[in-house]
Amino acid sequence: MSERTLRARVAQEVAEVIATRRVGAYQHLTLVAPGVAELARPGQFVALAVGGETSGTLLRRSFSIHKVSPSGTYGGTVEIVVSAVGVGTRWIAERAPHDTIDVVGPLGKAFPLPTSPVACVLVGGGYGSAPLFWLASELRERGCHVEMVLGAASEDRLFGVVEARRSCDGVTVTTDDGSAGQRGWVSDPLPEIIDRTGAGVVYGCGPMGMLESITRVAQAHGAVAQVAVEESMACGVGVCMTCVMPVVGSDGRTRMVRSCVEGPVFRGDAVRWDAFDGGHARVPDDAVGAPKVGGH
Amino acid sequence: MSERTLRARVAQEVAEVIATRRVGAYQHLTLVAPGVAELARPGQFVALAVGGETSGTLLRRSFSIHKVSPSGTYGGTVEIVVSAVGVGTRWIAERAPHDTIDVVGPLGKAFPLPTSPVACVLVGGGYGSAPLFWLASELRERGCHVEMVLGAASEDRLFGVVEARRSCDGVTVTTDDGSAGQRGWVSDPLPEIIDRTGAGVVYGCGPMGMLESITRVAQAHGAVAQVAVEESMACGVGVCMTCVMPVVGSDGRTRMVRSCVEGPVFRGDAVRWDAFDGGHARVPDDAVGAPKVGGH
Amino acid sequence: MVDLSVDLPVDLSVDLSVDLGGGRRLPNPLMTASGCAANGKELHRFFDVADLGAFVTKSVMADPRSGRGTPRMAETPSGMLNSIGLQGPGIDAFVDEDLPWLKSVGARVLPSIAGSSSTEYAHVAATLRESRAFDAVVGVEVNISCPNVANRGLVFACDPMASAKVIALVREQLPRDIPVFAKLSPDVTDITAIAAACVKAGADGLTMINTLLGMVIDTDRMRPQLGGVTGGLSGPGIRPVAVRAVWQVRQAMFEGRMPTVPIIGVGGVRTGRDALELVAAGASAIQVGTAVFNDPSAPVRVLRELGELLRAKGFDRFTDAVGVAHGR
Amino acid sequence: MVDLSVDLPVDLSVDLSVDLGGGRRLPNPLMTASGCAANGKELHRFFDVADLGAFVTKSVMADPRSGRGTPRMAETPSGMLNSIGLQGPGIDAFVDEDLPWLKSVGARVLPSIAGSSSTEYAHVAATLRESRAFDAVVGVEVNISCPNVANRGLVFACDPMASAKVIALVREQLPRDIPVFAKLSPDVTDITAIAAACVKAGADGLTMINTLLGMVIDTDRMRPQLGGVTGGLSGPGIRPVAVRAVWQVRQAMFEGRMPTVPIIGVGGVRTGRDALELVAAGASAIQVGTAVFNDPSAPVRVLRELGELLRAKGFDRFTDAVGVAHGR
Ligand SMILES: Cc1cc2nc3c(=O)[nH]c(=O)nc-3n(C[C@H](O)[C@H](O)[C@H](O)COP(=O)(O)OP(=O)(O)OC[C@H]3O[C@@H](n4cnc5c(N)ncnc54)[C@H](O)[C@@H]3O)c2cc1C
Ligand SMILES: Cc1cc2nc3c(=O)[nH]c(=O)nc-3n(C[C@H](O)[C@H](O)[C@H](O)COP(=O)(O)OP(=O)(O)OC[C@H]3O[C@@H](n4cnc5c(N)ncnc54)[C@H](O)[C@@H]3O)c2cc1C
Ligand SMILES: Cc1cc2nc3c(=O)[nH]c(=O)nc-3n(C[C@H](O)[C@H](O)[C@H](O)COP(=O)(O)O)c2cc1C
Ligand SMILES: Cc1cc2nc3c(=O)[nH]c(=O)nc-3n(C[C@H](O)[C@H](O)[C@H](O)COP(=O)(O)O)c2cc1C
Ligand code: FES
Ligand code: FES
Repeated sequence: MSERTLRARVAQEVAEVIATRRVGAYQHLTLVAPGVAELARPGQFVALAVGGETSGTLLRRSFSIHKVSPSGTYGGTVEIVVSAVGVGTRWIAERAPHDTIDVVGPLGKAFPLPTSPVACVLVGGGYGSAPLFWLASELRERGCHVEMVLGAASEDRLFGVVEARRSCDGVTVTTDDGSAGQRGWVSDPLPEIIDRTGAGVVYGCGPMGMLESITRVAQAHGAVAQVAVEESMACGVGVCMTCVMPVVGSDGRTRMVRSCVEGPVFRGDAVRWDAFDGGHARVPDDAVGAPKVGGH
Repeated sequence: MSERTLRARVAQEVAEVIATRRVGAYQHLTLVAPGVAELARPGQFVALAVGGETSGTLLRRSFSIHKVSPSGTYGGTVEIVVSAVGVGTRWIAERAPHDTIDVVGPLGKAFPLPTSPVACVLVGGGYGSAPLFWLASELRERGCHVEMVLGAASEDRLFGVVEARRSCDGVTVTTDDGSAGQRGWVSDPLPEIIDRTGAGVVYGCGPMGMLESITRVAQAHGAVAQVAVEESMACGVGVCMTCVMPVVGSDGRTRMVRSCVEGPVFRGDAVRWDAFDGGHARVPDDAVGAPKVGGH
Repeated sequence: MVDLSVDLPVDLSVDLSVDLGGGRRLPNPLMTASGCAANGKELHRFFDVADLGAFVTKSVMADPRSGRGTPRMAETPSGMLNSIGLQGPGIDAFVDEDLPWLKSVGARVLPSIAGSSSTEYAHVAATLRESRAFDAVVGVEVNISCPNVANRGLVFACDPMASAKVIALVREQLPRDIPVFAKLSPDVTDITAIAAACVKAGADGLTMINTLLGMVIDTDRMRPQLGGVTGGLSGPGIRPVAVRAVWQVRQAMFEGRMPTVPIIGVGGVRTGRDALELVAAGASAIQVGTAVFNDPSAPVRVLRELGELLRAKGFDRFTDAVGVAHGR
Repeated sequence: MVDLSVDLPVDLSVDLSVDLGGGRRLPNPLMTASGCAANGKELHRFFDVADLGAFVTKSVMADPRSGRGTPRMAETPSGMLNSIGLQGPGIDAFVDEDLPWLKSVGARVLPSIAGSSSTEYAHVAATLRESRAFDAVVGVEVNISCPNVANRGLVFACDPMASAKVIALVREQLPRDIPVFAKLSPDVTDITAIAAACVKAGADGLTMINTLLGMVIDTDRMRPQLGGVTGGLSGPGIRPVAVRAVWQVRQAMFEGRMPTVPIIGVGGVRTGRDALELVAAGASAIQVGTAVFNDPSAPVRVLRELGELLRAKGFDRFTDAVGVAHGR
């Protein structure tokens, strides 16, 4: 891991919720967090504490940063998009304006930006699209042609279709049930888009299975995939070693690397997709320090 | 314990907070809890769950019932007066209108009412006065002459002085620092009041030390003390045996009895005050089943 | 009594019944935990105690006991510490009053017995056997987590020999069709060794786990918060220890390292999901303890939730879910 | 780095320094817990790691280790379960990179070492001793809660003999002025026996406690949630077990059943009040582990809160509060 990443600055602040609204199946929150807002880059995330003084829920929950406004009426704000799936996300989604939440961020590595104005395709599954609009703007500022593919199980689980049309040069929508856009997966239209635009980079954010297929399609069509993963994290700041996954390093060797500090964005072709299986990730036998017979 | 008490009905309901306001050092909450309201009698208490889904605070907190309105715009309501001293009481005191709290009650035995219209003195220390106004009304309905003594460390910790003047035939106020009423303790004016009114019963609610001195004064002046105690309770419903204290039974023998079901109201002269010391209560050597040498 | 009939019975499409030995089938696997439900009357105000698979009573000893002084409890994160000191009426009052009352409301009873010597356990068991309401008894739970007066006050359950002796003596006192459950402490280096010793001595089943030995300091007074200095830690915070204990002992049975007997799981169960964890680890019945202090109707709520979960997962019979997490 | 200087230093009217042996005085008793703070760089973004009494590094073994597959954690009520499998760079990389970095920022370091055989422990200790940044080391913590490959995978800390052998070998490798701390597991029948065996074998101090063995079942998949099946339970939920362990061992020292050595308390500390509990029970230093995942600056916050509490209670010196709850 580079010295730079580790020494990257990070803020911890008690953020006031200044807006919260329902967007389809999600809750979109705006938090006053000037320290985070000032430092963040697209692809980074924040980790939020759950519950108040009586909380038995100790671990923070991670959310991609959807948008930052480094200054404004309230000071800098950070926006996130929350899918309420369990006790922590429910608590966060229920916060009302003026409630406070303890925020740590920005965390992790941002999406790397191309140094020349290549075409890019941004693929988001469900709330996975949240960090992509900001990325799209930055790419277009650099002169990149940007297209977006948004996919979800059904229309209510799509996020940001309108915003996508505003911030990109082309938008394709897929849903599993055909309730919006074309029926199918994001990987279906992807080959055509890469080929047509001559895209050099495909950025992806969404479930693991989707990231794997994006990587495969990108590779097959001559593009580099940059994917933001979502592993279970206890600390989010690099100290607990729970969020690891097998990734091939520049020396060609596989290591169990921390997705919170060396990710969440990885080159798709560096991820050992073969080791993932139903929510588990094995340690590949050829990984550095892999257990010998008997295991550890 | 009598069969009647145990079979007394009790409700468990998710109560909406419909009003909450600051009263001196306390928070006065009104909860919609028709089941509790219908059954409650003065001296009984409610046990409230703390925190929501994320709560690591498992045990309920107990509060004397200040007032009930068995029916009204919202259905029956129950009022309590909360002194925020720790994590649980802080959480409860912070609830806003429309928030909900899980309530179990009414619990414990009520103040026994005299069968003839004797004069009574009601003594409340701090928020301990909360259940006494309701008691005062019931006593006056039965033709009793009712006087009240309210005491606290300072003026802001007195509760219900105005209400007392409305519901009683005489009110005396004491504060430790003299910030309201006469400087001193509730036990100072008590002898004179008992003697003047010829009171047959002194009802007390407040800290243990106060209840002990009320008992002593009442005994010395020919009155019976009925005191509502406040022991640390894990369950409030009689199943855990944590809230016990040494009390002399009708057979003259001391037992460790549960203050949540056999109390919280006890005859003052039945309580083994000699066993209490700085928040601890010893098992008196003559108690039924007291440990032999070596202890259990 | 609060009318719970709208919420009950649990969905009938799942067969919740379970046989814990003695040839009696319990209608469902939910029980109270000893010491967390008194002897029935109190909770009967909240739900019908006969709706439970069995009602487990507070551990009873030979003589009346006052228990310890107070404070007897301290709240801890997601749990509590207690030191009651086995306050109780003694076995004679228990068989004269508590057991007949439980029988009168139709409850199936799993009395918990205790002693400070193995002969005291045997005496309590014998008194129980002779009692007029004994036909309400579906099994006896032996709480071997009491200090053994003969052995420097160490609890029986910390020593395989001492545990075995108690179990053997109790087993002798009771008819063969009354299963005996040894209730184990987690505070041991190897719980499978104690479990195996108890089964070898005649235990027909095991209850796991009792509380963990813990302590809280009152930082205002800078002294132990409990009158009894140390106490027993219980509640959701310890559930992972209970799941592990049940798993380890069930694993030992699967591997043939000890005979297979039913396990009653207890420790930190607050919801149907929590109960299912213990079941999947190998428990054939579930006790709800500390959660009752949070929600007096927790045992029947957990039963309902467990039934719903099993149905949602496609189980036809509760017993099919017992131990399924092994070998997955 | 976030500027914490407004909050620090702790009130100077309390002398927080403490001597844990080896003649070095630490400026204060607060430490990270092994495995909950990596090797320093990550937390240095939140506070100056040199502000701590000592920085305890992740247990390091001889060779690089990948650790276990995932999931490696499960959240539990007021705690968590982990099964990392001692992932790490190996001792050579540790002494080449991590230790020099910690030295460069002025941290006092308490490296934690591990092994799957006693000779591996000794090798790791020897490599440490030879390292160029060894002068940053103020002591060595020996994590004896690893599975002992020679002994059916049972952890060293469950057996007094195995523990003693490791400690004796490690002690031999290190200069006398480097105190050796044995880190004990609570998963034993009698922790005072293990503690005494370690001290007899040469441990200059004890760290208590490591995690409790626990398990969580994923009820969606009906299988163990962790890749490693069982894991270590930590966090506020287990604090009463840590307080009890420290109390029992300190009590054994007071009663002369073993020599008096400093105890480092760890387990569930989240606030200054929590730290004070362990101190009053007998701990001369405090480590903050899982609470760091909730609040990355927890160790310095706890230090500040502890200092404020001690002052409010009228203590002039931290060391005067150590063990005060005994005999009250
Ligand atoms: C880098 C990153 C970015 C994310 N961005 C978003 C986002 O923008 N919007 C959004 O809705 N969600 C996002 N997630 C997922 C979100 O963090 C989880 O849904 C959330 O932690 C679940 O918590 P819970 O208490 O609701 O669920 P529970 O299932 O009760 O959580 C139990 C434990 O498992 C962990 N956990 C469960 N699911 C996940 C998951 N999918 N990823 C990581 N940890 C998990 C929790 O953190 C917690 O420790 C992101 C996760 C990561 C790692
Ligand atoms: C019958 C009865 C009636 C009461 N009536 C009132 C009332 O009308 N208004 C009011 O403000 N308070 C009342 N109390 C006291 C109130 O229950 C406690 O202040 C409250 O439980 C403290 O909880 P906490 O989380 O804020 O404090 P913490 O100190 O954090 O509580 C920790 C634990 O100790 C217990 N505990 C602490 N202090 C007390 C106490 N004084 N009594 C019982 N348990 C305690 C708590 O229940 C909890 O389990 C009453 C108590 C009893 C038993
Ligand atoms: C207040 C209290 C009293 C208890 N008394 C007994 C007892 O008398 N006999 C016994 O075997 N277990 C007793 N226990 C232990 C419980 O039965 C149970 O094993 C333990 O609390 C773990 O389950 P839980 O987390 O669901 O409470 C008691 C527990 C508590 C909290
Ligand atoms: C994720 C994680 C990793 C840990 N790794 C180690 C380790 O490598 N060596 C060790 O001695 N203890 C390790 N521990 C145990 C802690 O150092 C500590 O003893 C335990 O977690 C109890 O303290 P806590 O409740 O403050 O976390 C680890 C704990 C956690 C949660
Ligand atoms: S989440 Fe802790 S190291 Fe990544
Ligand atoms: S509080 Fe549980 S018995 Fe009284």
